[in-house]
Amino acid sequence: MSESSAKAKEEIKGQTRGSSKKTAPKKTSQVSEPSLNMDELYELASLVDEHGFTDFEFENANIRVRLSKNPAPQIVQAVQPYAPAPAVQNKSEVKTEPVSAETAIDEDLHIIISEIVGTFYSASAPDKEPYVKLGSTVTPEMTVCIIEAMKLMNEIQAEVAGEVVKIYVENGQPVEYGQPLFGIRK
Amino acid sequence: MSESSAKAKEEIKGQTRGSSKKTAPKKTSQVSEPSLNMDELYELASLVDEHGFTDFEFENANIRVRLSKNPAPQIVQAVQPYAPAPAVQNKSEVKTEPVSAETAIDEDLHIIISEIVGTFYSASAPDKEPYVKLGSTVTPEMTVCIIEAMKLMNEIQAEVAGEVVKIYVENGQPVEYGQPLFGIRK
Amino acid sequence: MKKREFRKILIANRGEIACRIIWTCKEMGIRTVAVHSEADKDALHVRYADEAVCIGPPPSAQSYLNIPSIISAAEITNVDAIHPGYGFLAESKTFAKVCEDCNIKFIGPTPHIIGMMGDKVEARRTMKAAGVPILPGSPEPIESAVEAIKLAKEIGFPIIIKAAAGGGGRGMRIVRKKEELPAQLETAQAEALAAFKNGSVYIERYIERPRHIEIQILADEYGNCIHLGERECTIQRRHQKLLEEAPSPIITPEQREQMGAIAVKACQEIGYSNAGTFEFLLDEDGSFYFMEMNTRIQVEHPVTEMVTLADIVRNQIRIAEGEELGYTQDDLLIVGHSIECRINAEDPEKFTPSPGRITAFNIPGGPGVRVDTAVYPGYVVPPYYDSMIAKLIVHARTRKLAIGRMKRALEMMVVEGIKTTIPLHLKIMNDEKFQKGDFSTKFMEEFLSTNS
Amino acid sequence: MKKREFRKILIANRGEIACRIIWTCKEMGIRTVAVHSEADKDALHVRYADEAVCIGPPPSAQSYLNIPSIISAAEITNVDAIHPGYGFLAESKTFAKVCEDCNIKFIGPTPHIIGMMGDKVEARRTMKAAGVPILPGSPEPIESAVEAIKLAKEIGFPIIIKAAAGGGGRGMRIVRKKEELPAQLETAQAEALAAFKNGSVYIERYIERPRHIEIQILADEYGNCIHLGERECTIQRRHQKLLEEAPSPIITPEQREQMGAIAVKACQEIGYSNAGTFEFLLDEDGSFYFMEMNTRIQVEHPVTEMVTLADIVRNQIRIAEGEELGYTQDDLLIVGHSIECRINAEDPEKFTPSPGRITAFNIPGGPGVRVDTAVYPGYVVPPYYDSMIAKLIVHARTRKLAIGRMKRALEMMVVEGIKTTIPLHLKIMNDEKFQKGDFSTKFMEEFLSTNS
Repeated sequence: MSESSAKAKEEIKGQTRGSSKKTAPKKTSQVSEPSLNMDELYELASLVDEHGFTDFEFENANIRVRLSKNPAPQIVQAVQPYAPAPAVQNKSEVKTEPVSAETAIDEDLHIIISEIVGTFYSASAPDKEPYVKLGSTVTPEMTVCIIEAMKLMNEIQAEVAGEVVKIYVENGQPVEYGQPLFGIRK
Repeated sequence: MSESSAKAKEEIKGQTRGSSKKTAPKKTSQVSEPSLNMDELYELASLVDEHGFTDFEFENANIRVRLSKNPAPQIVQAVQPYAPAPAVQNKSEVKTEPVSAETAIDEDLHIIISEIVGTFYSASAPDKEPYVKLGSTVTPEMTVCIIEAMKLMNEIQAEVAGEVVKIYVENGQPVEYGQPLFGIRK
Repeated sequence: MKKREFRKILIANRGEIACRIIWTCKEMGIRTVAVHSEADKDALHVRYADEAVCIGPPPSAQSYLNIPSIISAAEITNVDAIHPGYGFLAESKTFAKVCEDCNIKFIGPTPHIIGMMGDKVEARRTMKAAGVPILPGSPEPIESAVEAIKLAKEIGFPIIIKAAAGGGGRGMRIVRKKEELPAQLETAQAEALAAFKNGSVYIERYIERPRHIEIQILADEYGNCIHLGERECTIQRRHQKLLEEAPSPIITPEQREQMGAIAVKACQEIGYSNAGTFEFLLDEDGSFYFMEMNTRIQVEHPVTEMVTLADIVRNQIRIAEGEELGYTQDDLLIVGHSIECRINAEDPEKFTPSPGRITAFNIPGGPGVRVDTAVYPGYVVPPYYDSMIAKLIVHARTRKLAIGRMKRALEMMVVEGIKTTIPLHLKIMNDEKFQKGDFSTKFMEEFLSTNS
Repeated sequence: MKKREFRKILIANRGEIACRIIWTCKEMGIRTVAVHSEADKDALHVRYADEAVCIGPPPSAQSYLNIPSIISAAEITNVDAIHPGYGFLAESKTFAKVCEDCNIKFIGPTPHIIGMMGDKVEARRTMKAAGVPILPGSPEPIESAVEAIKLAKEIGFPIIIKAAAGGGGRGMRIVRKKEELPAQLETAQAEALAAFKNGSVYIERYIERPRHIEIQILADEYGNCIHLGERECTIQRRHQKLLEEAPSPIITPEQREQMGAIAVKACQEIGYSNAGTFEFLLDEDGSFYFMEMNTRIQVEHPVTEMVTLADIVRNQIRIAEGEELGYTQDDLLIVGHSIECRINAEDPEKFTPSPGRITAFNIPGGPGVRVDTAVYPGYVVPPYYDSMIAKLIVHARTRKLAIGRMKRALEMMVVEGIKTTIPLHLKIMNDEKFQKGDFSTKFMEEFLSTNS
């Protein structure tokens, strides 16, 4: 699964989960007190949210309540509707930790991506030390890992010099085309 | 339903029919309770939501309530795609000059709408003078036109006093429910 | 060959059935007029029709049931005929009569027949005379408890009390013991009066585990009549159908032939013309009893269309134009199996209505899937009308394959912003008893108590 | 009964056919793996599949044609089989062989048969030996002009020069006069070399006004084989099919039986297993000649599914699992008439591609309408692949009703933001010659010169 769609799905899942949480508490009879209690506030919040309001204000002689919400990002909605829920839930097997775009940009890392679909190995053999670890210094020609595809062991070179500051994949993990493997600070 | 939300409903109904924009609800002084209870709030929220309003405000001496919703930016997009081009192009026969909403609001006209589906006649008989013309002064009981429905001639009264400043329909034209007939400046 | 040629038809309905009728009119080259309430100005039937007329405010009584408005709309748009769809004015004798008086062809049977079939007692009497088996019961409305007890003894308990003018399960009472009868009779009469402004009730034998089987017929003005096989409508909740199938998993070709022949003969005897449906209760021993006749198109007509390839709306229009049916019973071919799920804007567990804005809407496609709907992304389901927002229909070679296909289609169907009965239908598709075809009208009751 | 049971299938394709395969897998309870290029990360097949693997950058050569990537994706997701769809690697002998070597079941015939049918000269020779009528022509590739002229005299002018490795109309030359032959032969050889890296050409009789008729077959591993009738694929532009029908408006039951029996016999002789299609040229006198065999599912398979209720993809999977076909020729029932329009993202007059964002997309529903598509509102049609964005398929009792239904469906289909061929199809549906069924492969040429 590609990184951006994985992220979009994460977001959606988060949203879905978030909104389903709000189970409506029992109805309280009347606001007789000069202030709202927490139950009422819960109820108020879920009420306003259920109906998709983005703003709510209430005030009387004693109190004033205001609820507001940033509009949900429409882009995600526009794209997501067509992802059938079951499919989304089932997708997990080829999942990898998606690299955070901000991290990549903020730290100005060089990302080594996989140009091959296959299985990632951090060392040349199970009983050997990994080619690189966090903090390792690499040169462009240095092998950083192996990706096995169609029974062939492909040695992957760093192609830049720098320090390994991120390892996005684990030994033995399947990787797809374009998937980030390492973050190198030049 | 308590009196305050009943009032709210009145206001909403008035808004729908008048098709004028958010006229500020008149302040009522007969609200017995200094606050809304949750039942009323439920009712209020679903009421406002059901009617597709994006803004609701209510206040009196004791309380003030405001509900608002960001109008979904895709309304036009989401609604328009499904109007198939051919159908739209063919539609013309029952069409009338739509009343411009701005005009109605700007000039604060009273709009006489058709409560009946039928055929509009401006006079009692083909060889008679029209009941009213532009510039005519009307009283509430005055007949302004006839709408024929199912072979019955229904005389339509002005229901307000004022000057006829707009005539939206032509003699012999079919009219539908809610269609503007006259604009009266009170 | 036609007595009349329809150039333009007004559809006195809304929602999916209004769209359904417009689709067929388009295919036949007939222009269409939509009528709509103020709440439906953005509705799809309004957009697909060639012309549209607003006929009143949101409440049905002032719009879709407003006969003067609808007739006026028909007159100002100069239509040749009115198709009433189902519900609203589809079985209004008055409306059919007004159409007749105004020289607009009502696409349905004569007002006389609508009236006759609308009165349960009269329908029962007529059908009995036409040789249709009916449940042992009262031939006339029951007035007194004494009369009821005497009759109940003849029929044998349990019995059911029904409103003569009723439908949809309102005003029905099951009585298992003699002692309960007087009180139940009184309640039923009061309910009937409140619901239908007619307190007449009748009683008949109550079948404990019946199936609801209906026969679709097509009859023209010349006495030609064929049946299109049966529909299985047993899966109901509170007398509301949830899903339907064609053919029934338990009806044999012999039973189909027998039930069909009885329905056809009855149509010919009463001089019926239009599409129509005979609803039967099927007992566990295979005997069946007439319940009622629907003199209109039905919600579940697509399952019959799928397995027979007939276009029932087209046939209604052709028949109303005075064309001959053109098919004989030998032309009927039932191929494969079809299931329809009614997708309602309801909480799938509590069945509370869920109107509101649909934020995302995706219709499944691919082999053997049909969707009849008037909904689109951004559409607001109004709170004024029926909660059904779509019908999901599948067709496959066998019932087993059809169930698999329906599951796939339900999983692919996306409706966001409101709650729908999609999850409920998925559960039903996965239910073992449903899969075996082993169920009665009690299915949903038992299913819901097991699954909640 | 099965030799192998597929728990999980990788679909080595994109677009509507990838979705189509996923739908059937869902119905069969088989898990799916989508592969996709970077350009397709938001594609519908990626979302509907249970798992998805990115296999390369946008260009097909580096993604959908990238055998190592696809095989690796199959290995890391641990699938049992690969469905190749149509196009891309569907008729790659190499790919089928690699799958075999990797112990992944390729859903299609053996590499040997794919190779045999992929070489036009060899296919022709094989089919001739199996008793299939072929056009009079050269049995072997033609090398010299002298040889060509000698053969052309035997066959009789006009003749056509074709690339042995060709397809899709590239490398074809019609020659009407002896004098033109040497120059045309040279051009054809050069074109063939450029297009297919293989300069071999052969010649055969050229039919002036042929129809393109194909027979769909299903064959299992045990020699059981049936045909599912024919498809009419005559409406083409530059050898690209625009719309297809089943059945053909001019094929008689006897012709169907004859062509079907020949195809079935040939399949059995060569030991074919999978779905497959025999393409024939039908001459005006009723004689027909083998053109080529497609050893895969075809774009136009839905019209056959509509009239036979067979699920061809399901049958491909069952056959690949080593199941017996389970049908005999007597089970075949052809009901009604079906038409498919290919909706392409193209200018409907100039046929220039029109990729881009789809701002509005509405799929028609209702009776007898099927849509196979991978497009949704907001989807961006990438410029890298085939321009087909949807297949609109209708089914009705008769060809005339099917044409009416297709018109209605085309009018209801809304695609905004890009140009499509919907207006072109509407014009074709309204064309008198098309409506009469009176056309040859020259139809579009004549139609476009009349209508522009």
